[in-house]
Amino acid sequence: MSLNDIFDSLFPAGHAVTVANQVITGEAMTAHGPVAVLGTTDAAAIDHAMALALSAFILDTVEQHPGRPLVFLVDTSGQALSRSQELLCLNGSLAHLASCVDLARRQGHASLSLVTANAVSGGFLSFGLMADRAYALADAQVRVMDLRAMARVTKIAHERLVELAADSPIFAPGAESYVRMGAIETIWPAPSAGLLEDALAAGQAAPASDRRMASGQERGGRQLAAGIAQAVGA
Amino acid sequence: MSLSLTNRHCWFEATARARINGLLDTGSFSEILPPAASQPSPHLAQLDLPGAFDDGVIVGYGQLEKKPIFVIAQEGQFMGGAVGEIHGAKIVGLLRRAAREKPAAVLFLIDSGGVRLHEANAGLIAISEIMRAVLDARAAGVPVIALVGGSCGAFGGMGIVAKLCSAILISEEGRLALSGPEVIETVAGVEEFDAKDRALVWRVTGGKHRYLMGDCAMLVDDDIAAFRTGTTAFLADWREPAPSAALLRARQQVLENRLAAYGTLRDGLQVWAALGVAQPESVPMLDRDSLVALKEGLPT
Amino acid sequence: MNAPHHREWDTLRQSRARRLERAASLGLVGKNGREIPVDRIIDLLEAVIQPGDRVCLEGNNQKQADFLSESLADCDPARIHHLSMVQSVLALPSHVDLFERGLANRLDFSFSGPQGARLAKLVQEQRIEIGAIHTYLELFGRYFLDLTPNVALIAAQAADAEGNLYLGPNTEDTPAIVEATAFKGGIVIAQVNERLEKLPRVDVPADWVDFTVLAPKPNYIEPLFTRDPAQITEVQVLMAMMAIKGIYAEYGVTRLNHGIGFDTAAIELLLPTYAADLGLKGKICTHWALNPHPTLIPAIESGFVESVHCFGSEVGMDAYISARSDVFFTGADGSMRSNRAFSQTAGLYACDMFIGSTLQMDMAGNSSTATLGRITGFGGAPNMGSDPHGRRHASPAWLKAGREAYGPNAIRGRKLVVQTVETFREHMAPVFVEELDAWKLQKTMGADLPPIMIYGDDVSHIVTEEGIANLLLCRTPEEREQAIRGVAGFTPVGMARDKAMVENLRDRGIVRRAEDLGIDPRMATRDLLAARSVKDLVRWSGGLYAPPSRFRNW
Amino acid sequence: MEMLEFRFDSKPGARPTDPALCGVVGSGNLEILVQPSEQPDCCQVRIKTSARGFGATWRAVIGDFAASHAAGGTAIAINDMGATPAVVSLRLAQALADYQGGAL
Repeated sequence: MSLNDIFDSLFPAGHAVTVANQVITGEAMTAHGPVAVLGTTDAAAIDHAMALALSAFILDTVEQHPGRPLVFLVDTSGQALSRSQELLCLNGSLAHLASCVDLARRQGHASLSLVTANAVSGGFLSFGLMADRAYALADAQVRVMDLRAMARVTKIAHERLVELAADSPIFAPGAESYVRMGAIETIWPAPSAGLLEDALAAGQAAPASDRRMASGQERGGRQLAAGIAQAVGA
Repeated sequence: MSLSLTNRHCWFEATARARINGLLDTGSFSEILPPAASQPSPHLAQLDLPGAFDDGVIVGYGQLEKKPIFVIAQEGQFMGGAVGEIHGAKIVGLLRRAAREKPAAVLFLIDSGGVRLHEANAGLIAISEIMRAVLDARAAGVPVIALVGGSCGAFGGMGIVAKLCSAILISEEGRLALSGPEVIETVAGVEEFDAKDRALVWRVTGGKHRYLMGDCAMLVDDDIAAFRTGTTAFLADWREPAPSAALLRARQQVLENRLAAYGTLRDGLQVWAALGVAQPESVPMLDRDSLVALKEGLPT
Repeated sequence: MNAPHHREWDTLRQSRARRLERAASLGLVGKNGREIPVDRIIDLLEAVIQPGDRVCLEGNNQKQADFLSESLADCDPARIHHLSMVQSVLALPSHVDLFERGLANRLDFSFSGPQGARLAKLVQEQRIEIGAIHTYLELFGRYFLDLTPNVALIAAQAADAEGNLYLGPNTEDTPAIVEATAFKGGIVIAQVNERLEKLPRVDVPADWVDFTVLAPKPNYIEPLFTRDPAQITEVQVLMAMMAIKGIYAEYGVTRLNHGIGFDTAAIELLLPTYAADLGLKGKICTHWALNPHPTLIPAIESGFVESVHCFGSEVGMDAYISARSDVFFTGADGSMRSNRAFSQTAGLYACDMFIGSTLQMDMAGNSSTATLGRITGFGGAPNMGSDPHGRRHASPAWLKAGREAYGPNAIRGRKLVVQTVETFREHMAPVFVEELDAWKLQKTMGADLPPIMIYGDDVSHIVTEEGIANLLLCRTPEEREQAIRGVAGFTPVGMARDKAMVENLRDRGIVRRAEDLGIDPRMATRDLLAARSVKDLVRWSGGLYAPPSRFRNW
Repeated sequence: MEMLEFRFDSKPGARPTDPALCGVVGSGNLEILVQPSEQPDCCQVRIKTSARGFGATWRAVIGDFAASHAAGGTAIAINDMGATPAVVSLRLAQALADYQGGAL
């Protein structure tokens, strides 16, 4: 499905979105009013320029459109892998992007992210997972690393990982695991204006606190974290 | 040369527990969920690996110069300090408690390669939760100070977390980055990044470079007492600002200027020359005080 | 009486003249001194080397005539073949290429290092005939007896227009090789890193050298003696404490050689701290036959060390050595002069102690670093680690050891030969074994003898984390065996000890535990190390030591 | 991974109430947690180790420790990442001393 098809499905009431350097920015109309639309496409490997383009757009929205919801479209293969990127502290630009998402939340902008194709590690952390709620399309790839690479790094047999992945959302790649772990709300069979409107409504009704641990426990995917955090926090 | 060298307790090779003991007022530390009250990660056991009672992170509270302080200390020697489910939940729990109880600061002793691959999804989500919890604590007015100087540095998601803290205190040995040099070498080739060229690795990711670039607030000697002195001095002058668009706008401008000015460079030596350092090749051998003096003398 | 048999007495000189003529006929006389253009090197080698020649290829565990070795391997095997190679070390891939490409078929050497597995394969395929595996001194000795080279290919730092050579701090084996070749009708070809108008000093005079060639890149030097203090373990600290207190102090060891492992690096780094606290400064470790170990810097700076003579140099140490000329042997130009043959002689005859580590030791105390499927050879350790019967001069340490070994009326002293090992290596491989792998290796390689590095009857002490065994005081083979088992820890052979007999040996001071020496094992922390990182070493050196990039974390 | 459990007679030692932890589960290293137990003349040890097949060696190392130290009244838990017997012995001595509050 092309990016424009996704836009058309999500925002039948109209959208004005541009894509430059794999970065999506723009606005769209929904039943809940105008929303800011931003994100990345074509499995972007997030670099400084992309992160700063996204953060600038968030700051513009905060300054010019107080309270306007943010809709992130996530398609990232992770972070750019190069020496020059690291030389300028790529983690710093990703942290800056995350701070901007967080600021928007504090200033009353509800946010949600939709994984349209890929959501991998650093790229996912910096904006997709910073939104109030995350969703994924049915065929989206959500992961830290595929099992073959994981087998190489951890020196655990690939067959063993495959076997365990069958019923362990702790490390099994896939959006379904992230639902069970509490990080993704639901999986959408296809991009849909109705599902988006439900999600926007849920976002405006619910508090903006981080409820992922509790969700993970309720859904049975992450059974330790909530209790431990509670024990430490008490 | 004096024997004082032999009396230093270097941060780089100390355990997380030794770092806490040397950092806080003597005997003031209380651990939350201590080893005797904990179980190792069942996810590691499922993969046939022995875990650690504390899952590689120690959380608790104590005092620094008699002020109440919360502490998180990652153990780099256990699985590279990587974040798994229990490890991450302990950190999140402490940060949430800090937002509520408002200690003078949270000291976050980062020594981690990022996500623990054996618990990859749990680790990634935990780091996301840590990111939000750090920002929540700061928004509640509690400074969160990252101390980086361990053998694993602050990489991957923990590199992002470090940069979300109020400030980073780093030693020359400390490293701060997103992808590890080995990962870049594996994917992009040895010409892109020779991970075995350790001097190069430090020129790109090391404490001196990050300090010269302004990514870290303070450079301290690789010594537990120096981290204590530096933290105390930093906190004395620091007032945690409320989150604001103005601050992030200013930061945005700095980052954009920097990208425009240095975006094509590939080695710390080039950046330092561009910053106005007269003899960049001398930087790696400068001691801490000389480097701080050098930075203070740079054109701004 | 018959008429004298007619014989020509200068065939070597004639052969040499013919070789030089062949080179000259190709235009390779060189008007610029003896300089040969780099792109003519193969022409030169094919002109001066003949089938069946004995060729010495310089190279050791540090510097390598790598360009000449690669060039020789690129020569036409139809023109050059059946070479007998003589060389200290078989270390570079091109060394083995010579045999695989059919240029050479016989090898006399000392040490093989990283090419040990390829070498073993060639031997098993009978594509290489090994004359013998030597120690350095034996091989150098044979250069002057029955293995004199026809052609020597050597490495130098610089040449001047006349062909004089400057060898730099890594003199190493060059003088021995050149002397044997140049004075027995041979041809000497040197690769040089640079050409200078005026050399800092002349190490080899021009008329001992026939040709020089400017190598495309400087000869490779391995930083073999750099041990990162960060990797020294608490157990190695404990063993170092026991060795210092139980051996160095008790015998008053002043003249010595150390192996290159982390065990002995730990001892070097405890001298300014633990040994100084024991009041041993000036009483031990004053004179060394040793490469310039970076880990010796703190002891030098603390005033422990009076003199160090070196086999070779070490990457990054040149400026430090030059600035410490009271300690190191340096030329009038300021740079170091090393010499492997002389330093080995010092290690054999002038040292009171050798201490090093090993991979395996049997119940007779024989030790070996051989592993199955690899031929590694010996280097210098067997000379250092042996009691030379030719020694006549006395020293307190030598006399004390002699009296322990042979009784109060001993007519000779005894060198201290100490092996220091943790009872298990990584992956729980026991160091102490009933039978060395060397025996199996001997069978599979069809060798005359098993490759034993240090013979058990030369060993005086064994240090492990469990304690020290003094083999000098053992009076029967059974006692020796139980003394070894008594420090072999929880290895199978250690657990098979006769407990009563070991306790008896302990009562007699033959086996000593840490507590018998007044050492609390819990004191053994890395805090005792005078330097805990390479950067600490740089600090101790006042910034003079410049470690290679791979050892830095700044 | 292998789990092992041993009990050895050992002279009763000081019986503090606070547990002590020594070492880190890093490569070639281990952590040792010492806690009070009910049996004053016995040392109980539970081990999780990454290296399989060294039960006999562990038995010998722990047995030697129990015989040469006053470790009675302790329950010891170990997480091991391939430490050699030398490291295990050293760490056990350190852990017991930390537990009993003995200064060096």
